[in-house]
Amino acid sequence: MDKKEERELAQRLVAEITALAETTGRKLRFMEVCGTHTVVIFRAGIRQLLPANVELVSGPGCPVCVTPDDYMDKAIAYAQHPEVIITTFGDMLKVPGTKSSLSEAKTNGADIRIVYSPLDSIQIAKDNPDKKVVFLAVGFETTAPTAAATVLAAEQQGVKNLFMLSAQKLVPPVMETLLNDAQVHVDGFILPGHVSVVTGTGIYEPIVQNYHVPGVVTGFEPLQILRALYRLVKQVAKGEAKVENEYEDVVRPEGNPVSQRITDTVYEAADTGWRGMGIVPLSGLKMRAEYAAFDIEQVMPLPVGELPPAKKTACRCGEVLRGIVTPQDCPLFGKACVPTHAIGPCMVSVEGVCAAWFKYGQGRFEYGK
Amino acid sequence: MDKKEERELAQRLVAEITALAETTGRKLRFMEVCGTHTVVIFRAGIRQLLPANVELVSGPGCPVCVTPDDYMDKAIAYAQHPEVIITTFGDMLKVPGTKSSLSEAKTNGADIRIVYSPLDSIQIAKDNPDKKVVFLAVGFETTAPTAAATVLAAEQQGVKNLFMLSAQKLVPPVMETLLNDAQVHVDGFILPGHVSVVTGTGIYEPIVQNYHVPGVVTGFEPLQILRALYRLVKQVAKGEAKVENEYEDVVRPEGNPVSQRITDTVYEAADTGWRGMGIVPLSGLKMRAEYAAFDIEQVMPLPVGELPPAKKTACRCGEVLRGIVTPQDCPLFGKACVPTHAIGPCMVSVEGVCAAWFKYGQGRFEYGK
Amino acid sequence: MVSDKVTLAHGAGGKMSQELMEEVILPAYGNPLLEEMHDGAQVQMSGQVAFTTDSYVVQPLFFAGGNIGKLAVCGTVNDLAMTGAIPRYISAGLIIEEGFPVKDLKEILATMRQMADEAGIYIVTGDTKVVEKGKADGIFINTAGIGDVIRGTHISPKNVKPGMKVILSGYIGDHAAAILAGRHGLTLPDTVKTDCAPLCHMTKAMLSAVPDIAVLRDPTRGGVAAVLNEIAVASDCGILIDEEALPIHEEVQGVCDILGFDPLYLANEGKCVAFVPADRAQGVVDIMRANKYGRDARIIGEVTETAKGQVGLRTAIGGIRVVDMPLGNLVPRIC
Amino acid sequence: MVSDKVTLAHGAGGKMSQELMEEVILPAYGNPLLEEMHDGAQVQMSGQVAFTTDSYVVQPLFFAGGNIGKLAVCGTVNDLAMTGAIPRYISAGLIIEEGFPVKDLKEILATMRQMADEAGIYIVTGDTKVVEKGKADGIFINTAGIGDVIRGTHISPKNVKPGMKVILSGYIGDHAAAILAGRHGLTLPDTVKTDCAPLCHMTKAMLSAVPDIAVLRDPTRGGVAAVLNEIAVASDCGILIDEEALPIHEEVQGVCDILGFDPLYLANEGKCVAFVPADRAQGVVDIMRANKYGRDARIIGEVTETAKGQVGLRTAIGGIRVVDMPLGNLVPRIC
Amino acid sequence: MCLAVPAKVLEIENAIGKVEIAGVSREVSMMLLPEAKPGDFVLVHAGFAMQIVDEKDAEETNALLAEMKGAPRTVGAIEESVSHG
Amino acid sequence: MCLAVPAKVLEIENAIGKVEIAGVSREVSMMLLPEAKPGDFVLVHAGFAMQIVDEKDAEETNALLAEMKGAPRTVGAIEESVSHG
Ligand code: SF4
Ligand code: SF4
Ligand SMILES: [Mg+2]
Ligand SMILES: [Mg+2]
Ligand SMILES: [Mg+2]
Ligand SMILES: [Mg+2]
Ligand SMILES: [Mg+2]
Ligand SMILES: [Mg+2]
Ligand SMILES: [Mg+2]
Ligand SMILES: [Mg+2]
Ligand SMILES: [Mg+2]
Ligand SMILES: [Mg+2]
Repeated sequence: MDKKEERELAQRLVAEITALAETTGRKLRFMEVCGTHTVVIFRAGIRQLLPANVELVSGPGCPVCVTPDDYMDKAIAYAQHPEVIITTFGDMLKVPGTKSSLSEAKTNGADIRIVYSPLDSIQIAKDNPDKKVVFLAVGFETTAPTAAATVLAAEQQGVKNLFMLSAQKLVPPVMETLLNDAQVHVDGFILPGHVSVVTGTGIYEPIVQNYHVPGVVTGFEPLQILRALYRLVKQVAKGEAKVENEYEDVVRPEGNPVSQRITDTVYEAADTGWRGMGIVPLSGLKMRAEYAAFDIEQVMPLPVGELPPAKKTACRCGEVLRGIVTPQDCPLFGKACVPTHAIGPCMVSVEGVCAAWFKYGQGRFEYGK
Repeated sequence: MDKKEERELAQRLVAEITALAETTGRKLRFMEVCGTHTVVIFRAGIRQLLPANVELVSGPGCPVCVTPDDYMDKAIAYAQHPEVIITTFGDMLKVPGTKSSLSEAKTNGADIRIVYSPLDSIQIAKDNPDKKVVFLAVGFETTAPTAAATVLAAEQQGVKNLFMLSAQKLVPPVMETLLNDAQVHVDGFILPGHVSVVTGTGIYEPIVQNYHVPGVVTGFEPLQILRALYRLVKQVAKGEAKVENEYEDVVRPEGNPVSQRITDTVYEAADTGWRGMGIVPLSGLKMRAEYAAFDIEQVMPLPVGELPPAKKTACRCGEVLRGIVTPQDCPLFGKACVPTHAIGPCMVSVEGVCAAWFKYGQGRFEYGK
Repeated sequence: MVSDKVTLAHGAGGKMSQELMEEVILPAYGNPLLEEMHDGAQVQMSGQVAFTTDSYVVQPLFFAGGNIGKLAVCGTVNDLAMTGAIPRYISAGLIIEEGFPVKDLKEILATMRQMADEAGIYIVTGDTKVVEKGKADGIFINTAGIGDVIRGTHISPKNVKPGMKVILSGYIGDHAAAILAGRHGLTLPDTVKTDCAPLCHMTKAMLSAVPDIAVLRDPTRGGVAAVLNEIAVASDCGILIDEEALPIHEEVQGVCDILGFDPLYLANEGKCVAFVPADRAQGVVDIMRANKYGRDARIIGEVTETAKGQVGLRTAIGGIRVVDMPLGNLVPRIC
Repeated sequence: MVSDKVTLAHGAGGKMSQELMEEVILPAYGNPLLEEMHDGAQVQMSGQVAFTTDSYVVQPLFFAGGNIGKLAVCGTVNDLAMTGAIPRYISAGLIIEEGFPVKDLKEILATMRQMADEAGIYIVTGDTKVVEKGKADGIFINTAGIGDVIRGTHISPKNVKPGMKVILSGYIGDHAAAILAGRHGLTLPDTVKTDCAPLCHMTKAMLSAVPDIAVLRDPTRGGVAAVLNEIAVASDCGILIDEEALPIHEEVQGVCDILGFDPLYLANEGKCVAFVPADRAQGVVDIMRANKYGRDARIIGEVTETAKGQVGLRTAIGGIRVVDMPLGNLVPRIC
Repeated sequence: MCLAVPAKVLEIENAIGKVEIAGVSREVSMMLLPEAKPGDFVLVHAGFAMQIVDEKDAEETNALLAEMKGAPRTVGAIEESVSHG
Repeated sequence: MCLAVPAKVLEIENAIGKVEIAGVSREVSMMLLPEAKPGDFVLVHAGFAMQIVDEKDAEETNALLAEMKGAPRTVGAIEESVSHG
């Protein structure tokens, strides 16, 4: 398909979505769970192409955004320890904790290295035998096996100074939490493509069935998203609720069993806190007792009282992440809270909903109106 | 005395020296043992003022110059150790060892700090608890008590990561060695003023008596040196040999007993090597067994084979230091060997004889001919 | 006589400094106007003079297609060119970390000379400082430059008006890709290298033919996105560009996909963006295409009345999104 | 909106850079010619133009009587003045280490502005780079400057001839003493501080009255010794100075005695050495003395036919010794 | 959520694969995808190969187009076209 | 050999003396010279006070001058003047 054909197909899909949505006679709300989908939707200008009665809301699929303050505070406290080198994905650098951020700690001299892969931490650990290298293991089902594999590789190579500070999260439990939330209304889910690469499509079936809400797994091309939306509108129009897969070239029904097994070797499910949603039962991963030697919190617990008390701001990230309010409903959006001086993580992360709204001009941009 | 009076007195002294020297009917050779005297003699242009038959030769009184290669090699080897911080007087920085210098090690990343006082090393040790701080303890009787006092202060303050790499030297034994050397001819000594502040004047008596060679302790003003020369010429003219003191305002016959005692607490006399003179019996200081915990060579001996084998160059420092040849007799002087690219330590040290000859233009300068 | 590493003494203003000057620096820069140990150079100028400076702190110092010295000369040459001037003379201030290999220094200086020759300028005055090990990052280079403003031109964002075309001289992001790839374990094919080049001959041809070019700008730090945003704000107009018109090498897009970067934000060191009245736009493109550094020049968008102070991009599938100012430095992301 | 520390993002060319520029840098430098976010400034010049650059890497950044910003402006102003020019415009290239306090930056920039005002120049173009923590030493500043060469003057060591007098504008070593004292635990009385000052008004007066001044030189790194040696070599003459004529503050001599330095090798930042035909020498001294930075000007020696390329010093007791080029950097000695 | 890109496997040694994405090559771990072979396209995330990517199916797009063809603006029509296609 | 300078002791506390040399002050250790008191001049080497400096004796110079006076160019004459002085 050349670009022209792509554009024509996109126009065609938009026309179909518009027509189908009209037949429902009501406003439809679809949630993209994955932050990468959020960004593509904004970057490609998809919202502007959709009819007024098809609304897209963003969900809790930005790993940076859902990571609560206390994790950031812990990460910062470890970063400030003279014996620690932090390795992290670039995403985490500016996420605010209660009082500070990793970026600020780095400016003040903390040794924080940005890595492309958790595996890079192993080489850093080897190069710095007198330091403790702590990888900030955040992410969803896609990323968890990479951290787990890194632990196994370190173990195999006899590297004893590499540790994890883990805050991995799982998608299905939080989807259920949202569906149980009376404030949240969703007519269907654009399901996360890369999470599904690892998990497979089966994990969404119970939710889709129990709550009778359509779900379509898809990829990250604008056309793939339009195709998923077409399928969702169609299911709604037909009164159906099933899991469809518009990303069949990489998403298999069974996912990636090796990844699942490796994650399972190192981690086990545990209750964990999500920003704005509190503790969600069995929605996170914690290191198994067998791997305690790689868990920085067990090897070198932070002294009690080292973490600052929780702060109060007008930031509505918690609600934004549940799709209850849009960034524009936040009194700080675009005023006190802008990407250069973000107040909440939703404005910090590239995938953050507030950042996407701001960056791609939602509510402040004249073109395309 | 104002400057004019000083100049007149200087002229007067020169006249007397010239007259007295003439009465001896022969060439007179006086040795200034102390390198600081050497520098003052050159800086003040004293050689040019003296009559042709009064020759000044420089002795082994530059602590940097007499320090043999193997000490420098050791210092460099310690400097290269990642756990070591070297503290040193600035003088040592460029002294060549067999293959390299501290300056070169520093350029390549060794942590070498220049201090004004050995005591500064204590603060550096406190600031770097995970490092071993090694002070390069070189110098003569004047400097030895400052290193010894630093050891005692570190002990008292419980500082356990400060160490000495000691190569202190004593003046009287090497004077005797020179006098026993058939190649060396000296009609009298300008005795080191600041060494004498610590030792007192008595230590020179046996030498002056036994070898019937005059000696005058003096200070570091050009006039003081001229006065000492006047006294020396006068002793020769009269056939006398005694110790005189032209630096009575700070040099007491008994010296500084506290300094002597403190040196004696930490150090004991030992045979030691001098550049160009080999091992001179009991001419150096080594740390007493009680202070072995402060001796880096005992605490962390260098692995055998870490020192390079001795090198051979045409450098005649050894003879220069004994006053047997002048720098101009060295084939490298002013050609391959210049202060920016020194071959021997006598060209490196500010007090080095070759450096003084070169810097102050001896043999290459048109003024004053 | 100079050793194989730069030492503190080489920067202390004495004999060693002199040796470094005489054996390394003067032979590299050598030209009739170069101040020899004086306090400054004297040159003949007259009329409107452009004056600019930049410091270069790139890491790694050597990268595919160039080194810090190439950047230091081309960057300042290009800044002069972008103000509408013909670059004439530049200065070179070196800040060197103790222990820096003299061999590398020589290579950097040789590249500077080569670029100066290509640009038709002289390095006429300089300065060398050496700082202690650990107090710099190998070498930093500052260059300042002066040039003669081409008569009849008046480059200013205030001259940008709705309807003008935005021209880009070629493929974007090559320089940043060459720099960033190695830093993150990516290997690029030999064909991808810094685009660093002196653009002054091309801009001179452009301005001589079309003096009413409103603005020239080299999209360095912050990339095309930064330049467009600055001009949108300064001119109080909107700018709308076309995603499909942007020339991006496949490999550069690959680096962006892997590390999560947007090519619009990647630095270029041999590109320029021109704002040109619509009726002269194709003529300017043709002139640029005749120059080796403008072979892939094209119109990428236009200035609009609406969306004042903002930059929009028409996406491949027909949507429009904001292209915002870059926020900070680029770090690789997983999300 | 700018935070209290400088961050990498402030140097990345995006929004944060813009904020630093708008909230910190422009307010400090602010003048009608200052390029605002452009690639360079445009200024009017004509005739013979002097062009110079220097980088400043001093530690500590703040010292008795000044800071690095004061040096950065005065140093370049003085280099222009020494070439016989009236300084007009300078550039400012900042290389800042991540984490540097914005408060200190503001103070440094304010000092730069103040010195520029005193010198009668404008800071018209600049650049700011931020490097990672540990990759620099707080802040480095490069300035480059341009100025109009005063008509009828021709400063060159080649004009130095035997019989000319050597004039020094005042006390030597104050700057180095102020910098070095603190580094080695010495406390100076308040009266001893850097001599850093813009000398351009004084040199303008000197050159206007006596255009045949052969050489002006500011004895910075390497001190008076370096300057005299350079000129002795370049002019192929000898230079003989008189120890007793050298003005040295007692405290500066004290610092030298303690640390084993020679004041002839200490850096000055507000002094000049002039080589003047004998019959005009007293006239030049008188003009200098009328200026606040030349109040202690005096003749310190003369140019000789003998001892070509060498510098001699007549000692207080009547001997003569060589004053050699400095070798490297000054370190305290015990011997 | 999880950036990932498709890349071609050039070679594999000791569970380290050299992969190429648009001419850009990198080493990635094959630990999570032991079944991949040189020549395969794989999806890469955070330095790991995560899944084999099937050849893009042109038929798939044709099916979609067919599904939408002749179904202008009504659900029924689309349904129909699907059942026809 | 051993650079040393005379300095005036301003104050002493815990064997640390504050000394002044030509207006320049520094802390030095008094460990090697416990007998020194504020007001004394001391010789300082490598951060330690080493000895008390006596007041410069003008008489000393006068004695030397006397020793040399009236003794033009002969040893005998100088000798004489000394024995006279
Ligand atoms: S705009 Fe900022 S403060 Fe408001 S919800 Fe978003 S991140 Fe929080
Ligand atoms: S001139 Fe150099 S090589 Fe010769 S004796 Fe002196 S130091 Fe050694
Ligand atoms: Mg995903
Ligand atoms: Mg002595
Ligand atoms: Mg100068
Ligand atoms: Mg610039
Ligand atoms: Mg630039
Ligand atoms: Mg300079
Ligand atoms: Mg530019
Ligand atoms: Mg200069
Ligand atoms: Mg200068
Ligand atoms: Mg710039």
